[in-house]
Amino acid sequence: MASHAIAGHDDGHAHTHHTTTGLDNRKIAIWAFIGSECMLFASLISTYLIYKGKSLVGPYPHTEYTDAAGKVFPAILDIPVTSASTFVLLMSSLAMVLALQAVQLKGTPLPANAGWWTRAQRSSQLWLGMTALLGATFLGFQAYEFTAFVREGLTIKTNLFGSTFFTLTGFHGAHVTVGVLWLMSLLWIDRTRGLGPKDELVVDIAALYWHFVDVVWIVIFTLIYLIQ
Amino acid sequence: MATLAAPACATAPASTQSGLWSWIATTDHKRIGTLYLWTALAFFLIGGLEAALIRTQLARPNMGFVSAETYNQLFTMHGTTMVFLAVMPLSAAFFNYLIPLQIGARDVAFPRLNAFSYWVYLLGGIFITLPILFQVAPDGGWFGYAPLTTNQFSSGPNIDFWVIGLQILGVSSLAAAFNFITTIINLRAPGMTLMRMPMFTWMSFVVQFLLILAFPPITVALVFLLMDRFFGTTFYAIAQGADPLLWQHLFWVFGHPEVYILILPAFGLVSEVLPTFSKKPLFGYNVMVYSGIMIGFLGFGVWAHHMFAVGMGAVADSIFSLMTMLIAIPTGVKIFNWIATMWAGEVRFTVPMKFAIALIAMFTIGGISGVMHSSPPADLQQTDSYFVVAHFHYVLFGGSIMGIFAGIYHYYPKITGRFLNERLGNVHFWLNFIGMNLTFFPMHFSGLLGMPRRIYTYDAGQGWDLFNLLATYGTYLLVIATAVFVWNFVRSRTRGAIAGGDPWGAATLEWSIPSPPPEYNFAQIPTVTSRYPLWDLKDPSWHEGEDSHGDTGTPGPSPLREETETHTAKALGIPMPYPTAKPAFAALGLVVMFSGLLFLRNDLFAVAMTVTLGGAAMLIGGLYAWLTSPLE
Amino acid sequence: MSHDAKSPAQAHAHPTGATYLKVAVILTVITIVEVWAYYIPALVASPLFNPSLIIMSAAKFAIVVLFYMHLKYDHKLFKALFTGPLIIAGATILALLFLFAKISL
Amino acid sequence: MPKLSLRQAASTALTAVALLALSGCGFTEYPNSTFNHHTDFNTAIDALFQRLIFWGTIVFVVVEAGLVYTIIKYRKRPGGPKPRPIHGNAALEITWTVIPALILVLIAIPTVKTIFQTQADAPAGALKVQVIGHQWWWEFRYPELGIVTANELYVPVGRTVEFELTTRDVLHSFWIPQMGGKRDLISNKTNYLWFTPNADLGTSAWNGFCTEYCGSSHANMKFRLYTVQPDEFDSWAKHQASPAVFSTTPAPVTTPVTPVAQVSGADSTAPTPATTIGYVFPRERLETEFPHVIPQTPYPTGLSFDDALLAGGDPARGANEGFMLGGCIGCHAISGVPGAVSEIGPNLTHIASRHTIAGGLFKNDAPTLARWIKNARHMKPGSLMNTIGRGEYDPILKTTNTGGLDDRQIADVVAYLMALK
Ligand code: HEA
Ligand code: HEA
Ligand code: HEC
Ligand code: CUA
Ligand SMILES: [Cu+2]
Repeated sequence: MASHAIAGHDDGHAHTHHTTTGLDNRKIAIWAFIGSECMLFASLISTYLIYKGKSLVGPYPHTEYTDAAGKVFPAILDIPVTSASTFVLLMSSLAMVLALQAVQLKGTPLPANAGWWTRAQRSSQLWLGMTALLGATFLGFQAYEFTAFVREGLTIKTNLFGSTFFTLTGFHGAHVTVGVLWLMSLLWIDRTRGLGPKDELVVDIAALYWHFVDVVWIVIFTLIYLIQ
Repeated sequence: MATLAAPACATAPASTQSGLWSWIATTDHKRIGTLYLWTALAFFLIGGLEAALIRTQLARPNMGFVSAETYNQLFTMHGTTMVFLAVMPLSAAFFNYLIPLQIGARDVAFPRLNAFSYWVYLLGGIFITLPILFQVAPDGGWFGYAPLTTNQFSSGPNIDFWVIGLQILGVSSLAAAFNFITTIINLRAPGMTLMRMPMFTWMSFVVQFLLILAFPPITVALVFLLMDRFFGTTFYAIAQGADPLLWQHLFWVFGHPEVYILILPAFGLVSEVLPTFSKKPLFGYNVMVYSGIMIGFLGFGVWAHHMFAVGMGAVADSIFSLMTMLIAIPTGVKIFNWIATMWAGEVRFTVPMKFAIALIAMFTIGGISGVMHSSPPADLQQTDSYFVVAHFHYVLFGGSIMGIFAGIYHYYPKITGRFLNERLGNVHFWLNFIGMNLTFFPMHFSGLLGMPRRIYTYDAGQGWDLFNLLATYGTYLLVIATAVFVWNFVRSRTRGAIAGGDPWGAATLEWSIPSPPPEYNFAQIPTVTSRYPLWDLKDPSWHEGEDSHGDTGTPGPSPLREETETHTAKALGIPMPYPTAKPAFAALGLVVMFSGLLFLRNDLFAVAMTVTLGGAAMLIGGLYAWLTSPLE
Repeated sequence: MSHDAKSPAQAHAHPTGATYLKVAVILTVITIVEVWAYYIPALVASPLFNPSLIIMSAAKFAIVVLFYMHLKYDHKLFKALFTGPLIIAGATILALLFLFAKISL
Repeated sequence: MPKLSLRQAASTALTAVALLALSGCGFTEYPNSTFNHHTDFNTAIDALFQRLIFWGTIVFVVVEAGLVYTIIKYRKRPGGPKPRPIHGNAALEITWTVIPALILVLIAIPTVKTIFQTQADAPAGALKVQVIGHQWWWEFRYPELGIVTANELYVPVGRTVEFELTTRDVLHSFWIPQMGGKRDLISNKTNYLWFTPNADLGTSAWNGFCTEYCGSSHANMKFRLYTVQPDEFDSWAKHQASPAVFSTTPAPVTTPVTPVAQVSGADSTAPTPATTIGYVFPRERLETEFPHVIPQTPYPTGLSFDDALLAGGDPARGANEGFMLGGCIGCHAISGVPGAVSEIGPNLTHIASRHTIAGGLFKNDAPTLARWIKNARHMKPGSLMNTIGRGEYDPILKTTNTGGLDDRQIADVVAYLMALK
């Protein structure tokens, strides 16, 4: 039942009714939603940057900090780990776009001499699963990062950096989490009933969301991690 | 409320559904619009009652009518209620009711999301309003400046209700905005090009974009405050080096666009009323559209004019000052175009028309004082004084409320099938008009004569006594005026004169169908060939001798047909969305989820978790059930 | 714009899997350059470090949006729905950074 | 619609007339008017504001007159002409875009000029005053003169005074309407504001207000400004900078309260208190010429004090016993009294030379002080000074005070405070 609805008869008259632009309601709504999210992340990122360098006590992101008791806190950001997780998220976007393509291509006959790559491109389950997996990996990295920071003495209460950092990346992580759950439910539908070209839109919308979450990370990675 | 379901129009057949449950489960944009209207009017009365108490306390120097603490709760809740629970939802009532009708659609794009928006609004509104009965209402002012609103300085639950309540209300506004953007882009009838849309729909369209862009910053600001209050983060913690201006900027990045969210729907409504009662098309339609867009766009670049006293520096002050002044230009164009609409027309002084004319007259006063604020050195004498209070009540009451009343008198016949009583309407109008000027005009003086705002008491002999007394008398007139209106509004439901489909001789699609409209709106989706389809239909020669500007369509018979009969959707074979209470259930879940936080104040961690997770489960369950069941 | 009966998917040729792969390679390369630059103290000290990092990240942003989100190929309505808010969001960030003296005119 | 036009004509006339009247208006009737200019700052602002009013009035008259004319001329009449379906007129629309734009240019140019003029650095030689906001009172310090006082400011006419504004807690805003615009006090930030009272300004008293909402007693966070002649200022400053005037030989110790002896002469290193009293704004002049600066707040009901005790208050006992027992020393500084250095509450060194207390909420006299000390929170909503009277109900802690001072002890403390000239 779930699959039936999500894939076809969601809110919105698109499938049964004529629309002015010929576009689906849901796709318009998701783009408007993404526009709104731009402002959400703009506010969060601005806050981080505004408070950058204003923390009274450490740990600090890029520099060492020695507290009153002489305890030394190294610069806290772990660029190698985050670079890896950034790469993982980028690749998940590739997987996502291939998943969409796979759904679109379903049903078109495979050329007889199709190689493994051509075949692989037809497997929506492979790519949906891959995207979700990469997303989950990213979350794993984040969980590791957060716990490491807490261990090193940075919590959300410690200083302005801690509050802004955890909130900004936490908001992003929450978006990724929603995305992973969304992808998993698509995967489930695909496995139970199969997604085909008629479901293109449903996958497209999830994909738009997923890519947006990815581009936000692109910005965060540069502004928060790399720029000092 | 259930009586509302029974149509008052003698010509309309009995509605297919009635009873309380049918309202809870409704997905019909018209019924949701009606719910918004009633609820928002109720909140308007509450906000007005708070204002009346405020004014009573200020009637004379050193009054002891209410305590300082109560007073502070009163003005905070008055501002919050009027802005978030009265004027915005009153506008939303019209978005809901009118937009689909004006663009020739059967419903909004996402009917159930629409119901969800309403229920979140209602429950969020109750959540934020109830505490005043227990003297624990929010008391940080409607813009809740940090650090006053942090735990350190407001350790009671008062501000908790405010932070959580606004967060909840934001969800409602955002969900509705996505819905209407999609609706307007995508559900227009054939031939209803963007530049043929009625001006109300256009202004609403602009407002939806303001909503989706202005609410995220306040959401973020509130999340920070919420986390500071409940989880010990440091966003506004002074001891940790926080900068209180962060809150102010984030708030006003929202707050200024918000004031245009409050005014543009009213502008749209009077742009419907004025042409109708002048028997003339709207003057300069295109320019009216562009100026609306300009106002919305510029509105994002002026926020810091609320902060001229914080010491931003001369450069920033200058930039924001100039940007603010710019807004006067597109707004002025609107004012002049409205006057030009009536020029050479046939002006009929019906009640809605009077309110519309009053908007022009009164908003201009507020706009001019706005321009006086926009000059920072002058504003240093005005800010946080009663001069500002005068400014914003002239734009809000003289603008938004006048426009909304114009809309209510204009559309009541469409909504109920009956007219509001004209005599009572006139009494309401004149008391309202005189009352508002008596209330708010003296505030210009008390402000310039040095009276700060948000003071619960003042000494005699400061030169303010007379102005305060006048303002209080004015408020009592407004109370009477409002009571007359309420009486009229309730009474006319059953006793008003019967109105036909097009009682005013208006030009747009919503008037081409019966009043009240049948559940399916249009038996046949109309085809539109001009901006004034109904005038084309009724008097094809109406635009003879016109100049070349207007989109009055292609010559030849109008394809539009007036619908005079009401059927059931079933009889016509029109699929309608199933009624469902799932959105209401999900909305309840959302509110329960957020309220869980309240228990953290008393360190009831387990209770908080239980309530929050319970609410989240309701929300997710409701959403899941709703998304997985077919719409129609 | 109204009554564009064709569905966007059919209206425009979609890129193929190969394009997507190419895009991924470009994204990876830019990321590697970014991280590499981070570890060269001379570069970090240079006044061009921040601008170039921002440009690189903007490039990645644009590539993902145009190709993976198909904005390049899709209905122009979506472009408007995305770029409008993006411009306002970007301008807001800049204005805030200016107001908090993080950047100057 | 003749009614409407009448109303509007009336309000037009009202604006013009009233504004004119107010701007030149009497001092006593509108003692906080922003239209007067007694400083360079206010003169600059007012010039700008007059221009705004001028253009505002013109726009107002044009719009309202046009509106009224239109609705009267084109009201529906039997046999009237058929409305003409005019859709717009480019030339007209451009006109009413351009004209407002031009008006705005005429406003914008002086605006920007005035912004830069009023926000420039203060001229050299300005008198520096630190303004420190507290929930709900004002601390004023003259760092160059070594003065710390509260709620009442003295500045000499003809000399620029530069305020350095900070806050100890939430945001406040500093405003003396007759002197010029306001400036906020922002946590973790220092703001500046300066103006020069006109040299020909007589010795006068002005009201000041907190204009940023700051909690329960925001309305009660007022202050006074006295613009005085330079010699008066010097006299005042010299006296204020000296330690407390009150000096007794240590009173015979009647109660075994330990820190008693420290109050006065006991500490030989303490600077000698001034013997002559410096200039203070004469109370009689306030009453006759500046009644608006005299607080009128009535005593709250339910707070009683046996005023007869006040006559018998013993200042020495108040200093040695009451001030210690009451815990006053924990919050209040009195220069010259060792240990009394806390900055939580207002500095009381010369409390008796002030005309008001508690953020300008009350007159400073013995009956008021007595009640204040007995139950400040009853006198002033939310006050951060705790309830001291024994058996008094503390409205914030919601408990009855079992310790503290009885009325007689309070009378002693009051006598002491009244001696701190
Ligand atoms: C409906 C809501 C609404 C609207 C439409 C406006 C419109 C405007 N507002 Fe107002 N404003 C508020 C609601 C609104 N405001 C509120 C609620 C506050 C206070 C919040 C708080 O502190 O609690 C506030 C506060 C406020 C301030 C901050 C004051 C302070 O706290 O110090 C400023 C400063 O610039 C300002 C300016 C303006 C301007 C320039 C306009 C312009 O858009 C007005 C433009 C219109 C006209 C000018 C009239 C028509 C034009 C002509 C006829 C053309 C010719 C005119 C000229 C050449 C002048 N407003
Ligand atoms: C749309 C917004 C809106 C509207 C319509 C109003 C309407 C009114 N407002 Fe205000 N107001 C604000 C928005 C609004 N306000 C805001 C944002 C603030 C700032 C808050 C802050 O500082 O934080 C403010 C602040 C504010 C103050 C300043 C308080 C202070 O600074 O200390 C005052 C003082 O007079 C005031 C008065 C009034 C009055 C008399 C009305 C009247 O017009 C009200 C008229 C309505 C009625 C009179 C209804 C009466 C009905 C009844 C009493 C019930 C009758 C019952 C039945 C018939 C069943 N408002
Ligand atoms: C907990 C701290 C505290 C204690 C203890 C305390 N005070 Fe205060 N006092 C304050 C504060 C804070 C104010 C300012 C209150 C306001 O104006 O809102 C104040 C104000 C005053 C004032 C008014 C001063 C002015 O210029 O406005 C007087 C007089 C005063 N206190 C006397 C006393 C005496 C006498 C005692 C002891 C018997 C005492 N205080 C104990 C904190 C304290
Ligand atoms: Cu301090 Cu208001
Ligand atoms: Cu504004």
